[in-house]
Order: sequence, then C-alpha cells, then structure tokens
Amino acid sequence: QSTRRCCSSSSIEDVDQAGTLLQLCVDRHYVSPGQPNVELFQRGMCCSYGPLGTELRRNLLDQWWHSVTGSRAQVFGLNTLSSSSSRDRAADGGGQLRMVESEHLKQLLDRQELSKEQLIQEVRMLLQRSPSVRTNLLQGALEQFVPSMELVNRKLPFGLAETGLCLQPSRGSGCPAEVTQTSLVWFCSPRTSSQWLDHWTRQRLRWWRKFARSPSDFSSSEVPEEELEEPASRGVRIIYHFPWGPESLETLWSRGNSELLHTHQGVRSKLQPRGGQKSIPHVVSVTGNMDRGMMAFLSNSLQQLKREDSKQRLQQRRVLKLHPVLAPVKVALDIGRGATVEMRRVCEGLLQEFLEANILAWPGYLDTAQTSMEQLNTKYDEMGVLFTVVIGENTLESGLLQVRSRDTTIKETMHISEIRNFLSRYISAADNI
Amino acid sequence: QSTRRCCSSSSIEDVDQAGTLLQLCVDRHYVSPGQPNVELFQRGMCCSYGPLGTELRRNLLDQWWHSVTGSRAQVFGLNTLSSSSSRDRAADGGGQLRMVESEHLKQLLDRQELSKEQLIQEVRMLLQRSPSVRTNLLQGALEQFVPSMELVNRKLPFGLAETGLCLQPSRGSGCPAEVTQTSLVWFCSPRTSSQWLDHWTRQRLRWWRKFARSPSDFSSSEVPEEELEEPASRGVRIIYHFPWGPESLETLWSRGNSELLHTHQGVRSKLQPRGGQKSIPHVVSVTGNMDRGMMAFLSNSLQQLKREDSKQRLQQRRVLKLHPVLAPVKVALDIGRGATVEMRRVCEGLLQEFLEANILAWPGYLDTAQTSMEQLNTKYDEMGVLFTVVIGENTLESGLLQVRSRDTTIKETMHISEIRNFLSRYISAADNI
Amino acid sequence: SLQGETSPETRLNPLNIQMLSKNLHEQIFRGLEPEYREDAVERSIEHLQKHQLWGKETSLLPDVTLKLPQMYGKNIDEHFRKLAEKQSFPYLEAAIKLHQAELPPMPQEWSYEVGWTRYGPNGESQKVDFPEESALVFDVEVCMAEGHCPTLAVAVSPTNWYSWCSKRLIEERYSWSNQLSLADLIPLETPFNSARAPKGQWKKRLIVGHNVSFDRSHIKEQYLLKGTKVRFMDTMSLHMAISGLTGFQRTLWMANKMGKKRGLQEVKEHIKKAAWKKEGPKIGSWDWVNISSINNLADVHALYVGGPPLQKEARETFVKGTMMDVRNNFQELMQYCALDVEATHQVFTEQLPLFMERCPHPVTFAGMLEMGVSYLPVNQNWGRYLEDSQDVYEELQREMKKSLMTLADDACQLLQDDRYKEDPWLWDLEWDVQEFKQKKVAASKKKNSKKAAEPQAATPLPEWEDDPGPPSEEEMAGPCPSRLAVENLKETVNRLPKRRQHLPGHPGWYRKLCEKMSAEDSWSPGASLISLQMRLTPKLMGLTWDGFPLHYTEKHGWGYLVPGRRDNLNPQEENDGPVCPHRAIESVYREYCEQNSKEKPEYLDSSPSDEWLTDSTVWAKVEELGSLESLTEESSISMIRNGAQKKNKSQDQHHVQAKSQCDYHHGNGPYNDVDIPGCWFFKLPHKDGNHNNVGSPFSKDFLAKMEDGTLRAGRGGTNATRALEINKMMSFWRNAHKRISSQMVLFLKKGELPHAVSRHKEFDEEGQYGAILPQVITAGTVTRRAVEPTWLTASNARRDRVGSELKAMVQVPPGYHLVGADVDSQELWIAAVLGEAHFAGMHGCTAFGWMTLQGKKSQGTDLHSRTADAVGISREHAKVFNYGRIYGAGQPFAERLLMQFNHRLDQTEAASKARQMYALTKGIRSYLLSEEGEWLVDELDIEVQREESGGVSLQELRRISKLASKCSQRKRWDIVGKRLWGGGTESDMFNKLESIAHSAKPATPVLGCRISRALEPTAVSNEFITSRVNWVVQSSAVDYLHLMLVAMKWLFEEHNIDGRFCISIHDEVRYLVRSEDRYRAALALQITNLLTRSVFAHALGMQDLPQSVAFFSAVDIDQCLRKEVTMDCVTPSNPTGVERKYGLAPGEALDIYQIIDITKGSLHK
Repeated sequence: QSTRRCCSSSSIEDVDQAGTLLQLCVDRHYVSPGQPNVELFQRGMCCSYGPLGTELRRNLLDQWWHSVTGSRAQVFGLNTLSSSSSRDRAADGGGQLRMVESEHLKQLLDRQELSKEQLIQEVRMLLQRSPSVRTNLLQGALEQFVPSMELVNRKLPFGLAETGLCLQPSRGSGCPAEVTQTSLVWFCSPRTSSQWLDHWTRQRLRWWRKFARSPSDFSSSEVPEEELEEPASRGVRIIYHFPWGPESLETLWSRGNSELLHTHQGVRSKLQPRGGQKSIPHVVSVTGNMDRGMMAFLSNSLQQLKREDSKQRLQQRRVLKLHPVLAPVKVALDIGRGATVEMRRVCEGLLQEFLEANILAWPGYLDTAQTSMEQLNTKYDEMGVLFTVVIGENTLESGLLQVRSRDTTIKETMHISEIRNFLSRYISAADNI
Repeated sequence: QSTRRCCSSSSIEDVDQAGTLLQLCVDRHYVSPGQPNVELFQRGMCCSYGPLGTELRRNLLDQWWHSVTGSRAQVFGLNTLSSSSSRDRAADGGGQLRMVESEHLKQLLDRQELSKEQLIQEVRMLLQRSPSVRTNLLQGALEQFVPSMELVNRKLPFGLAETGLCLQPSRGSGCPAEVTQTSLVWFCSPRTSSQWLDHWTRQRLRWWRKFARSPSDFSSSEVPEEELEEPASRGVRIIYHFPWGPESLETLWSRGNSELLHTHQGVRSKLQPRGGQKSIPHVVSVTGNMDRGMMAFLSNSLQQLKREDSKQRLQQRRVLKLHPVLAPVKVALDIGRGATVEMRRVCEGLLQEFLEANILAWPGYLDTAQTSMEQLNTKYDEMGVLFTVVIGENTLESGLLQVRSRDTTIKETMHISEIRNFLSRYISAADNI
Repeated sequence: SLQGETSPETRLNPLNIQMLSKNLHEQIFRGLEPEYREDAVERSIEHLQKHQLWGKETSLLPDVTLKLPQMYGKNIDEHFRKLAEKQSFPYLEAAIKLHQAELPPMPQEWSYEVGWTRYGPNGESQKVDFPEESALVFDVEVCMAEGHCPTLAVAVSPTNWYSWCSKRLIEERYSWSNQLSLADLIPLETPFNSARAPKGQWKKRLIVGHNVSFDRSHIKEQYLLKGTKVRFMDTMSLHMAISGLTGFQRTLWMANKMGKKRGLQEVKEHIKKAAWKKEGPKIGSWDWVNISSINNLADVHALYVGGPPLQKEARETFVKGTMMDVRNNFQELMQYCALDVEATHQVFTEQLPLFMERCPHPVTFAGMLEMGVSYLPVNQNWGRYLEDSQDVYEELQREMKKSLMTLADDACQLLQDDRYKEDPWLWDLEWDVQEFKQKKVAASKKKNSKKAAEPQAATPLPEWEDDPGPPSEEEMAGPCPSRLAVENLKETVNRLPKRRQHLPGHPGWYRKLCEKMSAEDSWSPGASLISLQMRLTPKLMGLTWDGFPLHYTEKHGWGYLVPGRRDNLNPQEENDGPVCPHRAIESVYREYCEQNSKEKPEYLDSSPSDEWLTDSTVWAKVEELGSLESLTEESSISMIRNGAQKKNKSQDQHHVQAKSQCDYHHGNGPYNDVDIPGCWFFKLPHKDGNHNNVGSPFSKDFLAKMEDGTLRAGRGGTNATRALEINKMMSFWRNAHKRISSQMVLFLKKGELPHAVSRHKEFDEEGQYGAILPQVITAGTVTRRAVEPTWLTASNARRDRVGSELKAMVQVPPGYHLVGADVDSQELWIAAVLGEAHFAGMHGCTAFGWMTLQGKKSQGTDLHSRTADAVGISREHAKVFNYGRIYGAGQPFAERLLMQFNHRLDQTEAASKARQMYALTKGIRSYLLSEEGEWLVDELDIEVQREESGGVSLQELRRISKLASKCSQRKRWDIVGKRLWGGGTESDMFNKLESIAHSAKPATPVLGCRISRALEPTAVSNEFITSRVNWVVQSSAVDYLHLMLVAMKWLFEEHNIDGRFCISIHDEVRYLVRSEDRYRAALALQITNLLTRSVFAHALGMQDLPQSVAFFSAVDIDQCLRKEVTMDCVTPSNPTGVERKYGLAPGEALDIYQIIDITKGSLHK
C-alpha cells in the first residue's frame, strides 16, 4: 500500500504523517533539533539544517542554478546585496526591516540631555540611515537591469538569476524569518510576456517533477484574478500537495513594466532595448522558496510501506526515496562483523576515493557501537542513502563488497574496483529517466 | 612580463594597477558598476556582482566546500540561521546588529501618550526582542555541537563546515557591510589542538596556492602575540600580497573551549566525548573571507603584457589568466564574418551542448554588432575566457571550428563533434597540475 | 399543426413541410412548380402515421428573401454545367494536348546543374527559369535522409523534356538549414528570387502526376498566400475513380497477385483475423482482379498500359540512401525519375477518355481540380504547438515509467524470506537469483596473490581511541596507507570472470527489466525497460477484476483467479513449480467484499464520443462484417438445404467439459484446463467475443471498466491508476506525432507575403507566416472521397488528449479570416432524399426523411432520439448506430457494438436489441421469388404467404426451399429474385440504395458518376454489397462537395471576393478570405448550399427544396480551424486554451438571417 492511498483516506493520518516526516527529518540530521527550529521548517522557512539537510539544500540550489542559467543563452547569474541603504527610497513599503546597530541606538537612548522630541527625531534619523534588508531578490535584479542590458547588446529577451536569503516580515509574530529564495527575473517585449510566463511555468514545473517520486503531486495553477498582487497582470503558482494541503513552492508573475520604470526613476531612454520597438521591457518574475521546496521533496520521497512478515506481524519500512541527484548521502560505508584495523583502513581508502569523485559518502564505519545490520538499514533508508556498502572479512581476501540498494532492498556483490564507477554512473544516469 | 615584476618596481604603478584591476572588473561584468559598490569590493566586502563575478564566487565557494568537506570523513556540512533572537544572550558583544521592523518602531515613536522614560523603556524592549544578525559563522557551529556529536558516535575529532553571509559592523562608518564567509570549526582533544591548527593551516594554504598563477603571493603567518583575540591562544593568517600591500584572506584560531562552554551554559556532561578522556573539546576555527579571496585571485591572475606590433606601436594585452577551474566563462561562442541564420543555429546548438555538460559558455553570437575579431579577443582575454570558438561559413560545410586559446592566443582548427570533450578534459585535467 | 406566421412567401408541401420561400423557388426552379400525385400523398401520410410522425407539431422558419446572382442555362443543372465548363476549359484543353502528344525523345545525358534545364529534341540543353508550357507531366524525388527538401525533378511537356536539381544536391555542405524557404523549392511559374506573377498575370496551366499532391508540396508558388492558376491532375485519383478498389479488395488483390496458393493462405489469415466463423466467405468472383490494381504507379501502369513492368528499385536510393548516394548515381536516378514521368504520361493518356466517359459531368472534373489546391495557413504557433505537445508527452511518459519502476522496485522486497510465495499476484514470477561467480584460483597462484592483496594479520580494533591528531606532514606527503590498501585489493579483480554477471542478486524477472550497465549515454539505472504492455505489469499493480487477482496464461491470455476450487487440491509432491497461494487470494477477495458491502458499485453507461464517428477502423470493420452478413444469410439457406444446421458449440464447450463449477461467480469460464490448485480461472471478456484472448488489460476497451471500478489496482493504487490515466492522455500524440511533426511547413519572408498581410497593423516582424500543403489525394477511395492521413482524420480537441488541439493550429495571417461551414447531416439527408424520391417523390414523405427534415431533439422526433428510445440506449450511442446503418453496417455490427457499450449485456440480449432496432429502421427483408421460384411454387403447389409488397419472408423462403429439396432430385434451385426491405422507417431508402447498387451500371444519381469498374456487377456479381450501398451515399456526398466548390469559385470570381479554397474535410469546407470580404464570403457559402441542394432535388425529379435544409445552420467566421467557433481547445498540452495562449478570440457563427442582416443580402462590394 502506498503512502498516497493512506493519506487520501483520513485526515488524522495526514497530520500523523506530517509529524512522522518532521520527526524523521530531525532524527536523520536533515533539520537541527529544537522545537522553534522545526516549526520554522514546517512553515516553509529557512531553519538550521543538519549535515544532510545542508547537503540536500546545496544539491537543490545547484540543480536550480544549472537548470535556470543553463536553460537559455540569455540567462545570466547575479549576486546582489542583501541589505542596502539606498534601496529604501525605491520601495518604501510598510513593515520594512532595518538593520540597526543596537549600540548606537542604546547610546542615543542614554543621552539624558535630549528632550523627548529631540530623541524621537534622532531615533527617526538613525532608522533612516540604517540599511534595509531585502525581502525578495526582485529589486536587486531590477536595479541591475541597465548594466545587464549591455551583456546582450541591448537586446531582449534576457534574464537575471539569483539565489539567496531573503527576510520575510513577521506579520505580527514579532520575529522575521529567513527564506532561501531563488529568483529569475526575465525581461522581454510586452507582446511576448504572457508566452514567456507560460514557457517558464512549463520549464519550472518540469524541473520540480523531474526529481519527484510521484510527479503529479506537483502542479501549476493560475492565480485567480482576485488574488493578483499589484502590479502583476497574471500569475501562476507551482504547487505541491502536502499531506496537510497544497502549498505554493514557486510563483511566476507577469509584472508589466511599472516597477522597472519606478526603479529607474522613469528614465525611459535607459530602459529601451535596441531595435525597432521602443517599448519598455516587461518583467516576468519567477520566485521560488527552496526551503519549502526541500520539504516538498522530502515529503514526496517518503515512502511508508506496511508489510506483513511471515509471522503476520506488521512491519513498517520507511524510506526516503530521494532522487539520486538530490540524495545528500549517496553511499554509506560500513564494516560487517568482526571489525579489524585492516577493514577500517579499506573503508577509509574507499571513502577518500568517493569524496574525490564527488560522491558524498557516510562514514558509518566510524560508529563502532555494535548495531545489527537490520537497524543500520532502517537508519540508512530513513536517511535516504542510496547504497550501503559493507566491507566484510571476505573483502580483504577477494575484494568483494556487499552493496545494498535502498530502492529494491536487494544486496548485490560487487568488486571494490568497480564500485566507484558504478555509483558515478548510477547517479549521473538517474537523470535519464 | 609578469604582474609581480611590475608591481615590485614602483608603488605608483601599483596604485595604477589596482585601479586597472577594479576598472576591468567593472567593465568585464565581474562587479556591478557604481562607485559605492566598487568600494565595497575593494574593501574586501561582499558587493553586487555581475554575471562573471557571481560565477567566480560560486566556483570558489564550491571548491572550498569540496576541499573542506571532502578532506576528511569527519567534516560535516551545516547551515545555520543568519539571524536569531536567542543568540544575543550567548554572545552579547557591543555594536551588535539588530533587525528592527521599522514600522513597529515608528508606531512607537508616534505614541503621544508615552513619557520619555516610558518611550525609552519601550524602545529598549523592542530592541531586545528584535533578532540579532550574525557577524560570523562560529557561533552557529558551537550551538550545533551537541547534536553533531551524535553523527560520529560522540568521538573526536570532527568538524562543522559552513559558508554564508555575515555582517561586519560598521565600525563607525554608519553602514554595516556583508562578507561571504567560509568557516570550518574543528573540535578536537585539547592535546592535539595545536597540531590540528598547523594541519589546517597547511591544508588551507595549499588550497589557495593550487589556483594561483603565482603561488608565492599567498603565504601564511603566525599572528603575533599582541594581536591575538580573546580567547584564542594561537592564530595563523593566510595572506595575499596585493599590489597595495598584504591582506588576510583566512584566519585560523586555536580557541580553547571557553566559548563552547559558554554557549552551552557550562553543562560539561553534554559536551564530553565518549571514551577515556572526559575533557571538554577544544575548538580550532578556520574562517575565510571569500570576497577578498576573489579579489586575490583576480589580482593574481591579471597579466599585462606589453608588446609591439608590426608597425612598432606599443600595444598592451591584458589577460585574466584565471585557473581553468575558477574561470567563470570557459568558452565563448562567436560567428565569423557573414552571419547567417544557419550559423546562429549551430551556435545555439553548441551552446546547449556546453551548458548541459556544465561548461559555462558565453553567447557572443547574440551580439550582432560588427566588432572585429581583434576587439573580441581583447574582450574575452579580459574576461578570462579560456577558449573562443568561432563558427564560420566553413563550419556549415565541413563542421570545422576555429578555437582560440586564451593562454597561447593560438588558433586551432577542431571538429565540431570533438569540442565538448576537449573542453571537459581540459578543465578537469587542469586540477591535476 | 403549424406554429409561426404564414406570409405570402411561405410555401408548404402536402405533408406540411415548409418549402423554399416563394422568391427563392422562382429564381432557382424558374417557376416550375412541383406536382403532387394524390395517391403518393396518401401513401406518405399512411406511412408517417404508422411511425407516429404524422400530425406532430412543427414550427415555421422565417422566410428568406434574397436576390440570387444571374444564373445560366435552362435549369439549375445546366447552370452548373456551364459554370464548370467555363472554369475547367483551359485545363481540359491542356489535358487534351497532353493526351494527344507524342513525347519528344528522352535525353540520354542529364545536366548536373542547379535549377531547371530544358532539353531540345536533339539532346541540346539550356538553362531556363522554369518550363513555360501549359501542360506538364511532373515528378519530384526527395532524398528522405535530408528532410523535405526536393532533390531532383523531371517534367515533360508535349514539346520538351526538363530536369531540375536542387542546390543541396549540387553543392556539398556540412549542414543545411532544416527550415526550408521558397528558394529551396521547385519554381514552376516564377524566376529565382521572385514571388510575383511574371507580367502580373498567372497563367492557367495543368500539371499531371501520380499522387501529384506530393509533388505539389515541393513547388514554390503553391505556398504563396494568394493562389496561382496552376491546377493539378492526379493519375492516382483518376485511377480510383475509374477502377479503384475498396480497402478489403486491396487486401484480396494483393493476396491474389502473390500467386493463387499463397493468396488463398493470406485470405484465410485475413479471415481469421477478422474473427470470422469457420465457414468464412467464399469470394465467388475474382473477375474484378483483372480490371483493377492497387494504387502505386507500377501497378497502375501495368493495368492501363501494360508491357514490361516499371523498374522501381532505384527508388530505394531516395528512401534509404544519403545525398552522397544520390550524387554518385545521378544519371541513373534522373533516368529513373524520367521513366516515371513517361509512364505517368502513358497512364494519363489511357485514363483521360475513360474518366470522361465514366464521370461525364463537368462539375466532377472542375471540382477535382479545385480540391487539388488545398492550403493551410500556419504561423509561429505551429512550432510552439509541436514543442509543447512533445514536451508534455515526454513528461507523461517519464511519469508513467517512473511509477512502474517504483512498483518493480517495491516488489523486490518480497524476495526477503521468500515472502513472494504468499503474494496473490507475484507468486508465479521468476524469483531465482544467481550465485556470484568467481574464477577458481590455482593453489600456487592463490598463495602469491594472497601475499599481495591480503594484509598479513587481522588486527582487532582498539577498544577505544582518542583523537589521534592530524597525520604528520610526511604522512600527508607520501601515499596514503588506506588508499594503498584499497588499490591493493583492487588487483583481485582478475579473479572475476571477464563478462560480469548482470545483477545476479536480483530476482530473474527484475533482472530482465534492467538494462545492463554500460557507458552509453542512454543507459539508465533501475527497472527502466518496464512498460505498461509487459505481462508482469498488471501483476505488479495487483490488478483485480471484481475483486479477483488477475492471472495470465499462455493459452487463454488474461483472466483472473477465483478461489474456492477443491477438486484440484491434491497433495502436490510432484509439482516443483510455484505454488498458488490460494488462501492469500481468498483474503484479497474477502477484503474486497467487505469494502463493497459498504459501497455498491454502480453501473455506469460508458459514454462514447465523436471518436466513434471519426474512427476509421470502426468503419473498416463495418465493411468486413458487411460481407460476412450477406454471406451468412446466403449460406444459412444453403445449410438448411443440406439439412444440417450446425450450432456453434465452441461457446459452450467449456461448460460441458467442466466438472468443476464455481457457484458464486459467473463469468467467462471457468477454464479448468488451467490447473491452479484452489482456484478457478476465468478469462477477461473481449470486445470481439469471449472466445478471443485478452492480450492486455490496459487496452482502450478496458478503460471504462477501470472507471467503473470493475478493474482496479490492488496495491500501489495511485501509481497504477495514474499510469492508466496517463496512457489515455498520451494516446493521440503517440499515434499522431510522427505524422504531425513531419508536416512540411514553409514560412514566407515578408516580401513574399501580400501587402494585405505585411502592411496590416497586426503584422509582427518577428512572427512567422507560412503554410502547410496537405497532401490530399483528391479521390483516394473508391467513393472518390479525398484521402489524407493527418488533417482529414484529425479529431477535435479533447481535454484529456495531448496534442489534440492540432486543427486549431491552422491559423490565419493578419488581415484574413477562415470562412467555412459543415453541411448539416449531409449523408443522412442524401440518403433520405434518395429514399423520398423513390417512395413518393416528395420531401418528407418517408419517416426517415421526415425525421431528418423536421425531427426535433426537444420532441424526441429526430432520428437519433427515436433510435435511442426504441432500443433503450443513449442518444449518443444511437447516433453511432444510425450512421453505421447508412454506411452499410448490419445487425452483427450492432450486436457487437451494443455489447461493447455495456459489458453486462449478454449475447442474446444484445442480439434481440439489435434485431429490434433493425426491424424498426431498416425493416424486414422479404424476397421476391424468381421466375424459377414462381414456377417451382406453382409446380409443387406450395401455398405461399406473401407480404404486401408481394415478397415472402426469410422463414417462408426456407420453408419453400425445404419443400423443394424434399420433392425434387435437383440439388440447387435458384428461387430467389429481388430482395426488398419493408416495414421500417428506412426501408425505402435501403431499397433505393440497393436498387442503385444492384443496377447494371451503378452511377450516382446527381452527377451520374459511375462506380469503379472493380465494383460493377459484371465484375463482382453479388459481392461487396455493403461497399456498393455505402458507395451510393458517400459518392453522392462527393458530388455535393464538387458542386459546392464550383459554385463558390463562381461566386468569388463574379463578385470579387478575395479568397481561396483551403480544405474540405468530408462534409466541411473552409475558405481563406480577406477580412473585409468575410461576410460576403459567408453569404456566398449560404447561396452555394442552397444551389447545391437544389441540384440534388432537381436531379431526383423534385422541383423544390425544404427550407430547413436550404441553408447552413451556421457559417463559421474564425481565425483558426476548429469544430466550433467558441471552442477553446483546452488539452494537456494547451492548458490555458487557445484564446489565452495564442490570442485567438472566439469567432462568429452566423445563420442566414444574420448574414443577410450584415450584408443586406448582397454579394456586391
């Protein structure tokens, strides 16, 4: 019985499943422990990640970057500042976050000689001077529009890609939260902006689905008229259906050109592309939340299998079937019964070989506490480790290893000279399906 | 003539050279234009990067990550939050940065009914509640020490690696600045900490030199006693000799265990490793500034050659001889004389092929303004593009391309079916030197 | 009774059918008022009463007042003759020139030069822009490896030979653009670099070729938006009209050609495939084989010209070879092409007089010329469509594969502890694993290698270790000891066999799903070879049928296991194969029952769709079943005569044999030769009868069973269901994408477009404007219907079919509109009007005709509702049956269809329903006794029960036949004369159709086109009746189309309407018209319909036309091709609809009143 079936049957189970997922993420080093931290994660915010979470996030961002900058010749990477003292003028929305040097403010408050009015005045000025923190990557890209035009000889379309942390205002909770954002800002002619929106929607949706265990859990949906945010004329959300309901992972907006004009103080001449049409480019923004994206993939890849063993006991197998490219740990190295220094040396050597080949390996052999192979497999399945390699006594004699696959649970015998190539091929070819 | 030779001869030239470098970085899309931005870059701070700068930074951080996490089995990646509302208690240093929701503060200031004292009280409380922003990555790693211990079955040594943005307080300038930091926090037994410091120093220095055109510009030096920062007992700096003088790229400290104890409120039992010795681990921190690192490599790779052309005119050739692994653009694609739709289609196909193979290619063919090949080469040399591929009319007939090497300026003829493998091999083999 | 106002304009016939308004009738029928015979009226009323149609309430339509253009001739038929003669005269003249020409001698040496070369009579050659003669025979060859670009061509006129070579042939380059431009194509009217008529005037010229539409698609000027005056004649189409074969005949013809013996075998196999019963058809007459052939040039040439057979071997070079091969064999290939041209000319010379004789009406010739220049405008959206569809398709494919692979992976877990033995589905898969093989190492060698590879001693790990500190600098510098240890161990690789085992640890069935790992780019890990079609897939999904797990046997195909069998539960000592876990199967069923006790599955009538009406395979079956029907009927009589009426026992066989019966489940079985301990085996039902094996439970036929829950997935539920859904979504694109994406699209440069486009305010510099020339064979079937594989069969957009928005991708350039209409119920009306003319000579006199004209869906008096009510099926289903009947489908077809629509219907029930339906509609057949029969009856003094018509029923006929054989020594009596239908709503129609079909020289009633020689009674005697009956209606529909084309051309020319013919899809025509002329074009179209129907009525001797069919119910004015102007064509590849995605606003659908309103009823500018 598959996970999906369970969750469609009852909502209590769904909540349960969410709990299971979060607990698993903490237990298996995806998310650092601590209730506040886990809550951040659950809300789709950036949190403190453990080694596996960190690696997953890296893989995800890497894949995003290659997919977006590699998709077309006209997409260029960008890196803008997360705080800026000049930006405030351009987009002085309410509830903006400012980076205040607390010592300065405290000194101000300590100045006895100031009257209340003076104090207020001084504090206001301090606030004014303090740099504001970005809440999205769009503004940075808009600012870089003019120099970027030169990259493609002032021709449309082109796009600017960036990933980075952004802050989400607290909305009353008192504590703003960070989000790992991905952003593609695409500049095109007004005529084609709707087509480009469709194009990028397809591209992005395909990307999400590429790594999914059940791709149809990812879908796109047009933002209804009444939910459109100014100045967008059209919007599309890419949605993941979590056990607890759908949430948006990425949003695409067709934004027109008003923001671009505003950012550049309406100097149209600077913004016009070369060529016949002198119209100001339109902006299509593609903004993703990769923290929630991580959670989506974790949720999507968690397979819970109930099975009955021969003695009619119900056993449960939980596997994090992350896509081979995303899986943080590709291979775990362990020692079978009767560990010796020699066996450990082989493990170390193999680990080095893997690391050099950019195959993240888990040094299971360092853990010398005697745990059963069964327990180890459970652990590695929950970590989403693709393969478990066991070095046994036999290995020292014949060079043969036991290689267990996460997906089939079947153990194959393999020779030590071939394991690295096998893993490399397996991971790089996983893209082929 | 190498850069080094020039700069050692005269300091006026050096300043000039610094100017040249910065101008080149702006012109060739490493750094976004604008005086304030360039100044940030010059100060070794994070600034707004153009497409090439962004890619160089990515490459650099990638190399750092693989080198550090791949160096030993016991190094684990980590990702902590850049702002935290709980952290302040632990390390309440002066000049801390706080993220204040300006709207809240303004509302407070607007409240007429408050007396001055009440107002001051309220502002203090607001400040207290506002999350503080990290100024380094050390604190996060210290906090994650306890859960991370479980990864290696509570055994020493192990390390936590992280990269991310940190804020540098303004030191009076009024505007705090961002820095791209890399951090390895290494936990080891007190007995071995000094050895580990030396070990990591060697490792890091070797890493820096690996990508340098003239490795001897990178060096390490022990921090003099008087410059030691509390609570460090020893420190080493990795230094790059810029034309305008030496600056520190990475610092290694042997920090003892006081901070670890402080972070965990002195609960020694949580901190003790398994095994015989019950001592609290010592911390060795390895902290790098990758923004300055970038500048170091840019500066190091800039080669200025004077040569006389056939008409006895003095010409200058400036080449950014970035290491093939670091070079942001590996290959530029251009069309020779008489551009046609078919030629452009070949370019597009080739570009896609490169992008899929993760070889960053520059779509020079998009620029249809007629520039001479000479001008193009100058441009690409300054961009540090490894190879320039020119598709000519001949290509359509025979499939042959012109491939110009940045380093030798020599043009080779190559068949279109072989170019991708050639580039892949060239780049990956460059690591071996 | 009638509703509505009557005015002086309003005219009614005696049956209260509203006729043409007075002014229209006067203009068209020139004051010739129809006369009605009283007895005919009475007979009609009686007939209508019998079918409860008399006195039904009808409403009046508003009258139409319209000044028609001046018409020619004495009557409407003459009018059309004059128009057609005028339109086709120059082309006919050219054709006759070709016909009479003695071709100049063929050049010995061909010029290897880009462009056209003309050869003089003495072999001298000269470069020319293009051949200028008014008549040419023409052939193009394309090197397939290089895409669509024409490679070489040969043409001959009565005076000169010509050859043409493409640039790509002569000039060698590494790559060529895959986007063709006009310059790549063959010019026939313009010099290089020009796209305008020389001297501003196109010349009327005729090009002849075999399958000439293919050649046409490589001619430069044909892509120009404003058509030229060149027209085409296709020797293949001429052949079809003269001597064409039906699809079924083609199979037989080929079988016959391969030699008598071989042929019969083929026929047998074909019969087997068509699921005919043992007796099979006896093709009595093979005469037709000698007066016909299949369509290719060599066979057509052999038929008309004879002599030594054409050599076609060189053709392979173009199909399989490279451009280099073509270059290397240039002279030979040119020669080949020229010989084809010569052969085509010979064929044409023979065909022309035959064609003129058999299709004498000038409208046929003119209509076919017009049909030959279809044109589909497209733009840059074509590329987007292809890309998006393929994208979505591939994505779905990936998703499906992924879910199947997951199922396979998950099943592997059953290997542990042999748990697969308890799995109700997977117990009989191959679960063996292989031992990992190593080479035996010789003892001495082993010692050596041990030294090298194995550390001397095993050092136990220390109890506890402290931080050992970093390795020293020396250690770091030297080779790492752990790496050395690994490297040493790697040397043991020589103990492995050279060829690695393929996943030895995985179960056998899984191993087979995996590709052996290789360095190939395409290799992918996991069970990547799995597909829906594999036998293990339904098992992996755990499919159940009514709760029973599916099982496959070689002998019976797919079925399911029903637990509870006890008679074969013997101790299975000798059995070492897999053992069925019948207890597990029991628990699966128990679980199912528990679930079902809560929710009873409700039977849902699966809804068919228009697909039924367009699915050509359905109608292909009709033809086969048709011959079956007539044969069984005939043979039943002969069987009776032999006194041995065999009952088909094969159906009951199993039941008789079965000792063991399942009492709680009834289905197709049990088949007890499948010996699975504890279980009975039942087969899945099959749409062609239960004796057929089901090859895959995922075929289209089980889709409905999935939806109603009869067939469902037992585990991995979502994966399985989703896979099926995806399968459905992909079906269209999977079948069509090759054809669609290989359509030859040509985009025009700005200068090649008319100013009306390039200077239009919506013209987009970056856009692309061009066309596809569909390769329509103007008369591609024996009914002379046009054939083309992509556009003429394209279904309409469906929400769940990727790429089905195809038609809407035909989009107009700025400044143009598509104007077109569907002929309302064309075939029904034609059939009806034939029946009416036959019955009482007035409109609406037969029940069938009345329903067609006057029936209302709202009152349930329209044809489809009537059938639906009568049989108790949905109206949609009824529609399928009704059309089927007119196409000649008989009762067996209806039976089969009924069972397919509802699988719980058993055979007898279906048969009775079908019988009921046929009795009501087609009626009961009666037989007129032949002279011999009458004599016999008289002689033997048999009392014969005769019907009203004078015929006898089949029963009665059998009785007579029995008596006759009893009383006489003679074995064979030919007692049957004519057959007649009676009593049904359609009886008279069928009698008329059959009388035409049976006549000595069947010809269409309106334009008098003769049936193919291969179907004339002299050639086939009484066979292929279905095809002949079908031919009457369909061929008349083609006449209808030809009439419309001629009328439209006349009106466009007469009134300066700027437009051209685009395409006709059976009963639908589309014109590409300048936007400012679109309403006038719409009016022209309405007038065309009026005149066309009037010609039909006139030809059938009825000088009048009912108002309700006089005009199109709507003329569509639209920017793209689609079924309805408001259809948004949402599909998985076009989720936002054409309006949002392509900016196509809904078009207008205007009826005659709206059009008159807009145009003020005038065609003048």
